[in-house]
Amino acid sequence: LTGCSASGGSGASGGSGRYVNIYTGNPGAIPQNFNPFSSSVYWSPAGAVLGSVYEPLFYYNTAKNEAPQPWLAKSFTVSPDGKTYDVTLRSGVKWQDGKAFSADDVAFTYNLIKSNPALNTYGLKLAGAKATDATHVTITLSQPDYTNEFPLLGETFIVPEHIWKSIKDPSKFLNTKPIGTGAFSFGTYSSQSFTVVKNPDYYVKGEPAVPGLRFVSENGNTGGLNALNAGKLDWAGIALEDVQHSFLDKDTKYNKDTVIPADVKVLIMNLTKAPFNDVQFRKALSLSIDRDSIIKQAFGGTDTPANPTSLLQPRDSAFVAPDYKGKTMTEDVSQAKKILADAGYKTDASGDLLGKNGKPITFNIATVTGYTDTITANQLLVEDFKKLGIQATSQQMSLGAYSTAQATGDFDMLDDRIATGPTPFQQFNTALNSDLSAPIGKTASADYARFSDPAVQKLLNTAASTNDQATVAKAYQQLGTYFAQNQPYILLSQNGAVTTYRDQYFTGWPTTDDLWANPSNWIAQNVGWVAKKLKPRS
Amino acid sequence: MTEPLLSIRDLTVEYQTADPVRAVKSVSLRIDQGEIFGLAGESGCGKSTLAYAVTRLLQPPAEIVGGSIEWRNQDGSTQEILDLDGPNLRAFRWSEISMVFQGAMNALNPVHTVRSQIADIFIDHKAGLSRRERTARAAELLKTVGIDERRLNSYPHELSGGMRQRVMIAMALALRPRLIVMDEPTTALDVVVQRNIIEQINMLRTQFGFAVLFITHDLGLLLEISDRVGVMLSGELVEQAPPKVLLENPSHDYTRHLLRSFPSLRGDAPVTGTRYVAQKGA
Amino acid sequence: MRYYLRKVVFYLLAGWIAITLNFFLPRMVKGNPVQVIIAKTQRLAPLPPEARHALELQFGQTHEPLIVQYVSYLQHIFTGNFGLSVTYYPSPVVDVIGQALPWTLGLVGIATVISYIVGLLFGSYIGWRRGSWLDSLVPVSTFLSAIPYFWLALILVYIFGVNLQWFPVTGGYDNTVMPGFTWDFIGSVIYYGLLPAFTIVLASVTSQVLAARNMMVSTMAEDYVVTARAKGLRPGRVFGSYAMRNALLPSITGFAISLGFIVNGSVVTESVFSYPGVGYTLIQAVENDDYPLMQALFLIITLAVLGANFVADIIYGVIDPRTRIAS
Amino acid sequence: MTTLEALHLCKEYRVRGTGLGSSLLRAVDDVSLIVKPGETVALVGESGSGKSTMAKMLIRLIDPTSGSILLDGSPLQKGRVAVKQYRSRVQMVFQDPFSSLNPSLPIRHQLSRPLRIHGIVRTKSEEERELMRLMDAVNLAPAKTILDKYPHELSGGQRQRVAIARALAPQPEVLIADEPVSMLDVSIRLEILQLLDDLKVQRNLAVLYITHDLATARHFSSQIVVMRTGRVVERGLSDDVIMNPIHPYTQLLVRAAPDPKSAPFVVDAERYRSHPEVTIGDVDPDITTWPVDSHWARAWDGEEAVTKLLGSVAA
Amino acid sequence: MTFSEQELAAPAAEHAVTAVDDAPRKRWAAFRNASWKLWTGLAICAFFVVIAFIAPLIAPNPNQTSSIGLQPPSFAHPFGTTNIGQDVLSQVLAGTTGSVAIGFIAGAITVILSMIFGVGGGFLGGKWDEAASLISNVFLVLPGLPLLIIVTDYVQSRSIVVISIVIAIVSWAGAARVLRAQTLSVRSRDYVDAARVASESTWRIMLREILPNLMPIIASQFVFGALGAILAEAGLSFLGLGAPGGKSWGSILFFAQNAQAITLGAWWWFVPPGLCIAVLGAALGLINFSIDERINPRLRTLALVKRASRDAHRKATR
Ligand SMILES: Nc1ncnc2c1ncn2[C@@H]1O[C@H](COP(=O)(O)OP(=O)(O)OP(=O)(O)O)[C@@H](O)[C@H]1O
Ligand SMILES: Nc1ncnc2c1ncn2[C@@H]1O[C@H](COP(=O)(O)OP(=O)(O)OP(=O)(O)O)[C@@H](O)[C@H]1O
Ligand SMILES: [Mg+2]
Ligand SMILES: [Mg+2]
Repeated sequence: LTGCSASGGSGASGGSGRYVNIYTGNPGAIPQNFNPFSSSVYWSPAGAVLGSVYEPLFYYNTAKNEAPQPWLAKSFTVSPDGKTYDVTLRSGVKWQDGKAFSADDVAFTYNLIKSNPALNTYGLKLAGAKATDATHVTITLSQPDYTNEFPLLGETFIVPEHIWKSIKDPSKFLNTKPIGTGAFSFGTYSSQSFTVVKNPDYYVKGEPAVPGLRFVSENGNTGGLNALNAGKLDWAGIALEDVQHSFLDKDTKYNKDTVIPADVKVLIMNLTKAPFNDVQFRKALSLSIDRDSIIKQAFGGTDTPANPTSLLQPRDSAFVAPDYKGKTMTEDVSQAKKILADAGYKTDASGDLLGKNGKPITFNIATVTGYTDTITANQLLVEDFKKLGIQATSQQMSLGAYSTAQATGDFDMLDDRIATGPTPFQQFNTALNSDLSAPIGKTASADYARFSDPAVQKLLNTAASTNDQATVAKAYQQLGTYFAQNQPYILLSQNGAVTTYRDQYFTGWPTTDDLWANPSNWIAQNVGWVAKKLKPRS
Repeated sequence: MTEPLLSIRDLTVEYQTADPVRAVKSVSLRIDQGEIFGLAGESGCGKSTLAYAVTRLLQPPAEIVGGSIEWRNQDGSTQEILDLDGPNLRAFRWSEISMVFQGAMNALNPVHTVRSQIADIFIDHKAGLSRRERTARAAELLKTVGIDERRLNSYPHELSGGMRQRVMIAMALALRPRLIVMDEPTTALDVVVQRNIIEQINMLRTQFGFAVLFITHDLGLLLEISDRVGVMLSGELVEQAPPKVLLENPSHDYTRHLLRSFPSLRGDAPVTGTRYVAQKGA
Repeated sequence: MRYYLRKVVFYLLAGWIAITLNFFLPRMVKGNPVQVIIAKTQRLAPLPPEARHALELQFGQTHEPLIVQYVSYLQHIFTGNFGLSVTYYPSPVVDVIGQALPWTLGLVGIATVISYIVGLLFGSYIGWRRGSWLDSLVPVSTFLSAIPYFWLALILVYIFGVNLQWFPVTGGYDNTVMPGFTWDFIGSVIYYGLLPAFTIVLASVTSQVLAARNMMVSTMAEDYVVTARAKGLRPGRVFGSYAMRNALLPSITGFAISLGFIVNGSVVTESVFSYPGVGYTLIQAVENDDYPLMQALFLIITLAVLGANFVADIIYGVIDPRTRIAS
Repeated sequence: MTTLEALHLCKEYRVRGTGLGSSLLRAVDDVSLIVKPGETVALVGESGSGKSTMAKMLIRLIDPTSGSILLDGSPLQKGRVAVKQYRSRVQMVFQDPFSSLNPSLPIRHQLSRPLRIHGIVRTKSEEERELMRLMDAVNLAPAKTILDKYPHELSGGQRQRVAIARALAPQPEVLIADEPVSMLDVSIRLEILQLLDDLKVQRNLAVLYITHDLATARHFSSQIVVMRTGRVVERGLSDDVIMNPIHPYTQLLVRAAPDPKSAPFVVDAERYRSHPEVTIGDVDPDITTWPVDSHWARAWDGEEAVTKLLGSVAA
Repeated sequence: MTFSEQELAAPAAEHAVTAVDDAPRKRWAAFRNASWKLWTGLAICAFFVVIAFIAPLIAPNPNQTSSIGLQPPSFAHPFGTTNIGQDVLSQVLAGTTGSVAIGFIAGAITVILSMIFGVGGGFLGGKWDEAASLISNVFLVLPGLPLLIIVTDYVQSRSIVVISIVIAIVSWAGAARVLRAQTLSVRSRDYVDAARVASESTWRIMLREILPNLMPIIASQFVFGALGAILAEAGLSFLGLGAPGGKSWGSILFFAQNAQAITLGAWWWFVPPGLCIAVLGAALGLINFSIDERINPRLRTLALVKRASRDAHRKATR
């Protein structure tokens, strides 16, 4: 049974036939493109097909530091040299077109990525994949890549060989009728919404419990919020200005939210420029910031104070050095002034702080046009820095210009984030790995601050090249301590990612207290993982 | 004395602008059946305003502030034109008094054919006529003024100035009115064309017996064609008399001044004897 | 011949200049789609450095010289091949626009037509009744026509959408209804379109009213209108056939041109109401440095405007006998 | 003093019709004129016959397609300086006093500019004196008040006097007056014409008087040249042409002009037979050799043309 | 929609222009007893201009934040506060400076460009005219708002000045066309020929003879350009494409919209800036309207005629 025949039209009427209405927070018209290898699909409203129709081998709950949960696969082992992954698959799985699923399909998928560099959006170092029997597959890498285990096993969606082998250029394939192994099969499509319907043959008994999902597109946060408040959405991932007032208070019975610290918000400074190359100056800047106000007024009150080590709390608290356990960053303007004075910074008659060159210190804090939270934060930062006698200017650029400035180092200070993976490795790596950086004027892939320190580089290499958890944990701890002492980036807060939902018709979402999964539904695999476990309210 | 067709008494018209202009001041005159009454006077003296008052075409800011205009009906009864209103006024217009404007170029609707503009009159005044009859009448009218009936389908811009003026005259004749007001009907035209049209008007008048209120500032022209001439000076009618009387014995200074101001073409010397000396030869 | 030749040459030239600008302008904008995707993604999830290569391959980023790109761009225009959209990769641009266009044409088009008809009729009537109490509507219209469109939209959304909840405030239709020729769907489209359409009409009707009134007043003093009144024609005929017909001739051109500008005008409209049309798509394209999509949208907008101007030229010739060729 | 000669002037305009293509319109077709000092030549003719075109060519606002203009026997020079010099000797009075004065500039400015440009005056006091003289010459009093006014504050007659004063400012020798009174009220026309005539006498000007009013043409000029559709159809001494019109078109003009003070003129296509003194030819005679006091009329193209032309005249 | 309207207005304006033959003095006289429309318009504009100048004094730091956000109007904050506790009144005052500056700069540039291309082309004629009208016709058909979006995106250092320039650049063409038509008409007036006959230089003819007579139209275009620019900038800012950091009424609306002021019921945040735009816009509209009335007196609205008294008067005099 394929999804095409299922009727989606009556879903709004409620009752047992009601679909879960989901807005993933990715705005805009829905492209009729469900290619699981296209990175623009992943981040588009169509991305929700991944995870609900297509499935990866494992589910990585990035909200918690825990072991991957079996999805299409049951378990895996890594060889000691880190180059070979032996994966045991489930048996009895069927493609939604009725064909049997086997290890060949998995091997095919990885080999497809290997032979089509355009599909390799995660930069996996694949050497090949082979099915050893119907339920076992061996994936080999060209070099150990422990830190990319999440994209390898958790973000690579397995496609059926019998369909994809005949496709000439899989990177340009629109895949308008996706066939996967997921709990939901594809239903109907329009540019404003599409549905997936319960897959009755799903291999986990009792899943899914809901008859289907409807993914709608809203054209932005306001639209999403209105629809949510009107009861037309059950689950929405939207950045809200003031969740309490704009959502929770509107219906105290059913309106709920789950907040997880998703990553850290930082100020990226151009470390090649004075005065940012001076650690004392950075410390002083950091001390001048009233983070409470920023969290409350700019970041909607859902952010949490960051640990000085930048390690996510509470997820990564195990890696925090004892000195910094439970610490947050505080505002202390007089201390900041003292640091500056000790470091030899002077102020002129009008109170402007002078740089080492004797000129008043001024710089731009840039962000992207339309990112209101950071724009607002920048306004607050400008006021904070003024207390030290620094004239900063809040600047907004188009995303294109911003990304170019960021990559080429053409900036003073950016208000941005450091994204994290299931472990802290990715966040340290993108922030501090000077190998990924580039000289000013050249395009850097990460480390936009142009940070460089051989000691840090060594720590990163240590963390990447071993699977020994103790060694890794020690490296993380050292990196965190380094981060806290040198402040190569100025931490603002931990980004509180809000997922809003209404449990009037369905129950079972991860809650702040019970994060059995990451509730952020703009990340494709979370949608499918959570949705198949939702239950209609009886 | 015959009964006057139209008698205007003490008519006063004002333009209610920022500083009000009294364009017509207590003018009294009468027009008899079938006569041509010529109205002369310099530019801006109120001639057109008077004509518009008679046809009740004045629009704000113009206001008739006093006087009366009496119209003698076919049956001999009289009718106050200023009291006409709504449908009565509409029915009165054109069927009793029609009008030919100065610029025929502008008086014809540029987007309709001649036929439809003439037909409109019949549609709204003689509801009974069929389409065919209307066209036939329109053709007949054009013939009366010497224009080929094929011109019915022409748009105004396809006609020459003289032809347009004649179309206007034809239109004015459509309902056989008893008075046609002509406000400078020939000013924009060549003298030769002007002469043609004047002659045409004269001819039609003998044929149909309507009276004409002929307005121009060309006193010479008026003296030639009118039965009686009135001279206006800044809103007042200063003199009215038959042309002969006026020419030989003008009573008002201004009339004398006007008479002096056009030399005779074929007369030996200009009328003014003051500074004017004709220079003959080199 | 010369006259028409000049016109045709002008339109061709204008078209070419516009097409060329369309090509170069987006390219002058800093940033490129790959960088944009990376920046967007990196805010949400770490992206390995190797990913850049995959993305460049996906987006078919070429490093050919501009002039070569320009020539192939021109070729593609004539073959209707606008490439693949970056924003909606790998959907063909033509499909993306094809999906958005009907919404824009439907909403903005119908609203424009309504606002023209209402505005012109009402404006003409005010002009016709000059001196009556209707004149006092003129300053009111001046005020209304100065209200920023989107602000009016916000206020209406606030009142009717958020407070009274009479109308939905975003989207083109109830997205729980599947599109198709069903009453459910059509009804939903109309219901969703009412508020935006009403806003467009309210915001733009006043300038039509003013324009029509002014033209009417000018026309009313024309001799042929006075003649028509002198002829004792019924007021309705004088109004319609003589005064309004002439007064509105210039607006017909304006109307045709504004139809061409529908797509242009839809940008703010659609962004306020999150309407799934061309304007919204354009904003998306700009945000994502989606050259192929931007170019195609510009091309459509420009050609629509050029075409509308051309049609206006022709219409004007047809409805105004003065410009007709005498045979 | 100066004689202005126009020899075989032609002017073709390219007209863009509403239809396809454009065509050439010969607005002036081989027209010659001589205007001598102290003499007025009248150029009359129907509307659109090319009178203004002649005037514009003579004042060098437009260039003739062919033919030549001689000033005191010497041909015209090209270039800005030459044109400026030419215009210090030849000036023009425009038809419409309401549009020939710039509404946004005071009279003083409009009169003093030509004085300055042509170097008539150099100092403020000279300028003042010259302005007074000009105002006096055109009988505008009180000069001081009028100089400070704007055109719209003056009556039509006063404006035309200012326009004449402006034309006189560079102290020209030839004056071209293109329908100088046709836009004025009848009552002031004569005054202006009289003024022009007086000036002509005082300053020994050569005047080209363009009009379609036959009566004033007759009384204010010594010669009349009648134009129709770009061609000269009749020329001669004023009295001869008016009292004795030969060409059917001239006859029509004479008949058409309202003249309540004398007996109506009767058109007769055969008139030329009874006036053997009138030279009749197919082409305009060569006026450089042509005797001053002779009367010439264009031979018409045959019976049909005459019938057509006279057809509109009621029998 | 603001854009297409602006472009549309061009033919209408072309139509309305009938005569400009009025001397400055008469104009001044008319100005003195001008209608209430002109005076109201000027008074409102003057008010906003004054605010624009003194805003930095009375609202020195509109970005000053405080810890209590989204307060409804109170004594301390007559227009309430934003989500980060900024005083809306101060923001509106500061926004006045931005919006007025945009209107003024863009209006001025529009006029300059339309003069160069309209008056220049129309006066010089020939090749110059062909070129100038080609350029303005092309600009006329280029879609304004999208172009604006692209160009503002291109210009990195978007300041209020830059935004105004860009707005003017995409919107001068309609004005130039009207001005060209009018120049052609003025150029063919006799007084221009008369000036030529007086051997005035070309420049002088253009500057002294022609330009002054185009003044009412130019003034009207300035006003119209300013109005259009204020609206266009508001639209751009609303889309998030305005001058970053630059305060204008449009940018306040942008922040309000993004902070979901509507959903949160914070009407005090988005009503005042919009109202300011509308009021200033209406004032400019009124000025424009009275200029139109000057140019074409027929357009004036009439006071109600006192029919009753007139009838009585007529009856009495009969
Ligand atoms: N609409 C108007 N508003 C104000 N005053 C007006 C109006 N129309 C005419 N007038 C004034 O009324 C007076 C008489 O005007 P009218 O048009 O009747 O003169 P006229 O004798 O017909 O002149 P002309 O020979 O130039 O046609 C003039 O002084 C004129 O200025
Ligand atoms: N710039 C031009 N381009 C084309 N044709 C023109 C131009 N100027 C004049 N004409 C034409 O040349 C002919 C002569 O015009 P001109 O103005 O010289 O006549 P006119 O005798 O002065 O007429 P009027 O008595 O009406 O002033 C007319 O047919 C006119 O249409
Ligand atoms: Mg009149
Ligand atoms: Mg002429």
